[in-house]
Amino acid sequence: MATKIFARPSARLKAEHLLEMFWLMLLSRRVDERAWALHRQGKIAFHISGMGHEGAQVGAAFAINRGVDYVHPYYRDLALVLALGITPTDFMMSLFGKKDEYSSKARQMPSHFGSKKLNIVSGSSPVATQVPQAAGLAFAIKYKQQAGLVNPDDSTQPRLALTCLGEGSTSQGEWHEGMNWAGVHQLPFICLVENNLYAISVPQEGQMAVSNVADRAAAYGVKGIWVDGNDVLAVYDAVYEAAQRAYRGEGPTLVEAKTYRVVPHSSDDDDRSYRSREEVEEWKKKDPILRFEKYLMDEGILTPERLDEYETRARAEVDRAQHAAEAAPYPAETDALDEVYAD
Amino acid sequence: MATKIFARPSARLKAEHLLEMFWLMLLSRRVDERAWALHRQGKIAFHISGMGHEGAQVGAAFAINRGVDYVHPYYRDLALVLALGITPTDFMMSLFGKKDEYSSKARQMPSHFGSKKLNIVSGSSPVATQVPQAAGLAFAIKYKQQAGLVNPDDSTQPRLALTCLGEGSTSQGEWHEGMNWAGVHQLPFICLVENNLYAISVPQEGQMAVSNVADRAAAYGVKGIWVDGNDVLAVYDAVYEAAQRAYRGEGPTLVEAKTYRVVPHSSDDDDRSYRSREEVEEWKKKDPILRFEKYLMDEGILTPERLDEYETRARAEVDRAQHAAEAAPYPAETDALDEVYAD
Amino acid sequence: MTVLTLIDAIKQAMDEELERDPRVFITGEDVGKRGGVFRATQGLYDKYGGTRIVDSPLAELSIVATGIGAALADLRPICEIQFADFIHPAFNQIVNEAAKMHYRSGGQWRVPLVIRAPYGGGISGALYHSQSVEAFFTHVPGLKVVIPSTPYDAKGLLKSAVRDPNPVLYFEPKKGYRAIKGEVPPGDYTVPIGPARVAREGRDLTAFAYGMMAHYTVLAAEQVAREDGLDVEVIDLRTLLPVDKTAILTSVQKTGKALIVHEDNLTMGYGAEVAAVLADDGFAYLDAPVRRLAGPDVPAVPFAHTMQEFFMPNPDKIAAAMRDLAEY
Amino acid sequence: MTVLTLIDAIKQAMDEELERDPRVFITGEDVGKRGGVFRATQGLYDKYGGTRIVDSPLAELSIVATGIGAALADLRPICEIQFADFIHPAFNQIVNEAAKMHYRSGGQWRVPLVIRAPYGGGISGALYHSQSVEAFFTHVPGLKVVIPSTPYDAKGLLKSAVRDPNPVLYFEPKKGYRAIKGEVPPGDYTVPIGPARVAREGRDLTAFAYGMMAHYTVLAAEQVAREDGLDVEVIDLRTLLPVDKTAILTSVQKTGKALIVHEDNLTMGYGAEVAAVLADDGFAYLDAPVRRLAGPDVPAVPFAHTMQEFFMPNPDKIAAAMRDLAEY
Ligand SMILES: Cc1ncc(C[n+]2csc(CCOP(=O)(O)OP(=O)(O)O)c2C)c(N)n1
Ligand SMILES: Cc1ncc(C[n+]2csc(CCOP(=O)(O)OP(=O)(O)O)c2C)c(N)n1
Ligand SMILES: [Mg+2]
Ligand SMILES: [Mg+2]
Repeated sequence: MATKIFARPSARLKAEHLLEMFWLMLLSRRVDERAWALHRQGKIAFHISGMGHEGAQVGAAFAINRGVDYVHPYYRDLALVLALGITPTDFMMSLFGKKDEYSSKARQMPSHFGSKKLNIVSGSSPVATQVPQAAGLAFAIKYKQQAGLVNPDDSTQPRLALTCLGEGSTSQGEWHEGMNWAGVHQLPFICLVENNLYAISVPQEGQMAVSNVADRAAAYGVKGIWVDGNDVLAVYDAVYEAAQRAYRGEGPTLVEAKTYRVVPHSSDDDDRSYRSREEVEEWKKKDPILRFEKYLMDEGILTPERLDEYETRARAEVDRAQHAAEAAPYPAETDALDEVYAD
Repeated sequence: MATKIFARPSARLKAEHLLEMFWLMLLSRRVDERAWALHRQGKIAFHISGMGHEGAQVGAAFAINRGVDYVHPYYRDLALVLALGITPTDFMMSLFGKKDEYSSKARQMPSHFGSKKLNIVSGSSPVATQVPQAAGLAFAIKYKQQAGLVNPDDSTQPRLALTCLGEGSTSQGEWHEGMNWAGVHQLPFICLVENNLYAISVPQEGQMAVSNVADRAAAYGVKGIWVDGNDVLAVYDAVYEAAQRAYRGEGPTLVEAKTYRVVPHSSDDDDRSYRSREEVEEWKKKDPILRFEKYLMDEGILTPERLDEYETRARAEVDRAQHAAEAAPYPAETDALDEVYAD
Repeated sequence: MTVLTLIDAIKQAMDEELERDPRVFITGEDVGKRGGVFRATQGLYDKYGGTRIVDSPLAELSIVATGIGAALADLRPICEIQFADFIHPAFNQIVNEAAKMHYRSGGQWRVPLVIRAPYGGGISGALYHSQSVEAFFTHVPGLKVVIPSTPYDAKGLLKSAVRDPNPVLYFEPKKGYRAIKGEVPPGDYTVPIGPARVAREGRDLTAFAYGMMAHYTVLAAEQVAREDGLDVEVIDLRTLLPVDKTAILTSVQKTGKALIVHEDNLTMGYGAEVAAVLADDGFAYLDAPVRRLAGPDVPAVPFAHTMQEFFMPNPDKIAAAMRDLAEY
Repeated sequence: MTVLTLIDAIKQAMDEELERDPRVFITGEDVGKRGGVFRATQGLYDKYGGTRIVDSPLAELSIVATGIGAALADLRPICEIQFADFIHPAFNQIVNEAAKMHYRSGGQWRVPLVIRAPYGGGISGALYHSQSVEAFFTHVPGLKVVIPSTPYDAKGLLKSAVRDPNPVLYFEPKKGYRAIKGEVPPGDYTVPIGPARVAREGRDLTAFAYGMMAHYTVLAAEQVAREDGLDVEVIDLRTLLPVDKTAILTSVQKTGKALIVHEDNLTMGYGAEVAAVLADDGFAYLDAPVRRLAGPDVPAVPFAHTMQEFFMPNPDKIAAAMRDLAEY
């Protein structure tokens, strides 16, 4: 039931887009590495990483109408949100828990992304809760079109809702109900499952008795597809097709991007008790950034000089972001009392 | 992925078993009709009916080790529990809410079946909650076998857990999580979905974007099968196969029995707003009792005389049950305070 | 003014809000052609069509969650939970999600969501069609919890709820759906969420209640006025969260005695908070113990009429508690 | 006697119960090879194997529900919820199912189930890794709710919970996991579920607390004894449901003043029930308002350390509240 796609929308991407995608993957990686370093230095309390997932995330981001379509991401989506317009400084502010932090005014742990301006819905920690909410966002899109409140072709308006989660989180009833709602109403909805084979320590077999999460889509009348999540262009292709289906009113898609988390679950985790070093090293060889780099080099799109330039720029941006965040003030104690209710 | 079965274990059923099955279906129908009558007479507050489902239920009951295997039924399972050993008097006591009522001491509404003695787990009203609990019962069976606490071949012990629910209730996250647990652990578990096309007023299309609930089983690594639920022997066959798989340790099965509720959802419902009289009349022609009756007559197993005898006996049993229940005392007011905690 | 039942006032509020604002829609189980199992949405499907009156799958968490999503997208969902007893599967979405979204996003996102649910006992609904669930949600900052006891308030509060930028739980005393009648002006008016209502002025003691129990408490107050010459002030709390401390304290400052009535079970029921407010800020006003008359601490209302009777407070039991407290 | 941390006492209790009764098993997320995210089950997988230490799918309602099923089948499941903040998806199974099963079956079926969950703030866990959730469940007859504050009690109460024929929620103050140490006898003993513990005797006022706040309250009591000569009685409630009314009333009969401390937010927190008990049955003993020191009414503990600090009660704040009340 899950199918691989063979048409390649990404063949139409211009060199500048490919380079921008590469840049964002690289930038995300460097921001992420810095966060781990800051944690080791005892400067921050917590980091949860997107390392290894950058290809899946940037591929998906570029396939939708970035900053306009609704995105309801999860904690691992650093590269995704950077691709949507969150800045390294934004992220660093959340690592340090500084006043006026962009997502939550430093109320949430880092990596609980959210920006009204960019139509990124604020996430929580309980996994999978975003899925039925995203179905609701997609329902609202369809509702507004049917009720004549928006023009279905107006691309300044959200025309789909994309939500992301890990394979383990599909065990939740929340996921079932969200997928089902999307299927019943054939909503403009994309569920991107970033399957990295583990939910903290529990391997995929402990979560489900099927090989592909994508195979679960059929149960909902949702189109299901799985792709190599370390191939940014394959993910782009799959999500692009899904987005076009959504825009055309043809219904929801589940895209499973098979990837790997090359680091522990979070800065609180130690993955040595539950997976071998060999396994991790094997997967590091499949790194989506290295792979894309090689592709772009082979195609003559990326040059060693430009790569150096990107690295220098990334380091500068990360430094600047860290310094800005470190210099920023903490929230006042009583800021805790604000915004309990909207008025 | 859902398959029809062609082997017919029921071909091996002896005439006496077939007659017992028929008798129980008929008895259930007569008890059920009396309940509707008592409601019309204003003698009872509520009735929820199993009419139309008798074939699916009795077929399933006879396919397992009745009174020994765990059964976690739902409110529509009157014929099922009668086949497991609940008596018409038991049921009448619950309609009238009398002291020492068998399932709950008159704390629950009628049709919230339960009997420790018969390994029928007490049910609640929130739908689908029984499914993950039944997975837990099945888990316990496997656990005890693995831990050497019971002998897997000991048929005086429960060797599977059967749970039932309507097609609409599969929309619940509870169902998803229960099915998933059964799949992950390949438990001795059977989920019987009594698909009567409606959840109160909402037709199947409003619950799911698939044609068969059985098609959803594949998402869990659970075997899925659908059968004509008005054909008692077809249901028997399907559940029998599922039970044998469970006993052999080969894992869980979802059996979808396609049937129809020929009466309103409950005594509080009026189904005229949401379905046509023609549709109901069409389905009444497919009545599982009429159909089985014809089969048994054609086979020479049932005779008109014996049918009369059954009818007479059913009427007598129902009368006796009603009178016993009417004559029984109500609970004391302060019985409400008992058994909040076990000790 | 027309005299309407509680449920008709609720329906009228929804009808007028649907008419007023195309962003308002209703979802829930059987709300469409069936018009809801209590008929609260009867006729609305015919009037507004399937786009706006949407039968949901049988799945409460997704009813609330898709409501949250739609609210985030600036629609105005009214989600019906068929019985309050079935709100539990949606607990995570209500408590962890709807209630915290505004705060957790630093004020960026808002959830203008209404969740309606019939609650309460006395209708032979037994353990799972009689529950009172308000206490759970009154512990959750970010939510508003509203319970009307008169048709006038029902309409006005529901309109306020629909227009509120926050998630509002609107619980309806189902025993009163047809039993409680009252005057309701046609057309638009609102009753603000927040302030309690003095349902009856009095000097001897204050009785706090809400929902069906507010109705009964007024009856009991009239009874003890007639029979015992007792002058009881009845405060219909109406909004349970935020807590109207001012109303609670003002009344007891006058009367010196407080009785709290709810059909929910006693321990950690809403009466606990009212009593705690009085035991602290109202301590100086009190000249008697703060009494709670509530359902017993058993899992829920039993089916058999004898036990149901035993469980439920009623005007006689309330009157007895009033007399008892007055004698202190 | 050995000195153990709170979490090691918890682990020891589980280890001994697994050893004692082959029906005891543990399930939850990452409880197996990983030994739990807080390491409460570390080593148990190696010792007892995958049949008895079972990694669950990432799905709390099914963790509890399969636990209920297994308990019905006479096993003794210990279900771990990774953080109390994630218990909400299981609310329906806990409140509608586990709590009501015995009652609804007229006493036929029982659910000997333990649900363990780390709770509470002060560990930079922010809105979703800091919640206190006990208040919700203390409103639910049929459940028992236990919160230890010392390693001795942690072990003894957990053993009682495993042997109890009812569903027991056992909440663990995670900030105290390694911070709280104390003597724990090796081998078998139990601490009964029900009675509160006098953690410190005193005459001037009574402070009620549980979990990490019981620990802090004792520290605060020692501080005001040293600095102000105030003699505070500290009651560690330990069992929140059933409510130990006797302990509450007995102490306040002696001291006349009550302060209740919890980190959960104020409104409808557990302190409300303690205050309500005192405002009624303890009214005659009170010579001052019943004070509650609690988290503010905001959705949960914020991340930034400034706001976290502001949210959490601590020994200084508790001492200040004690002084303030003593002066009344
Ligand atoms: C409801 C809930 N339960 C438990 C957790 C704790 N937790 C955080 S992430 C995680 C594993 C998630 O695995 P997966 O969905 O595969 O995503 P991944 O982290 O691998 O990307 C767990 C158990 C949580 N956040 N929410
Ligand atoms: C959680 C929950 N939500 C709502 C209800 C109210 N309700 C009772 S039965 C029912 C429909 C069930 O439909 P289905 O699962 O198809 O079973 P059927 O009654 O058709 O046999 C509903 C909505 C309930 N009992 N539990
Ligand atoms: Mg994963
Ligand atoms: Mg049905």
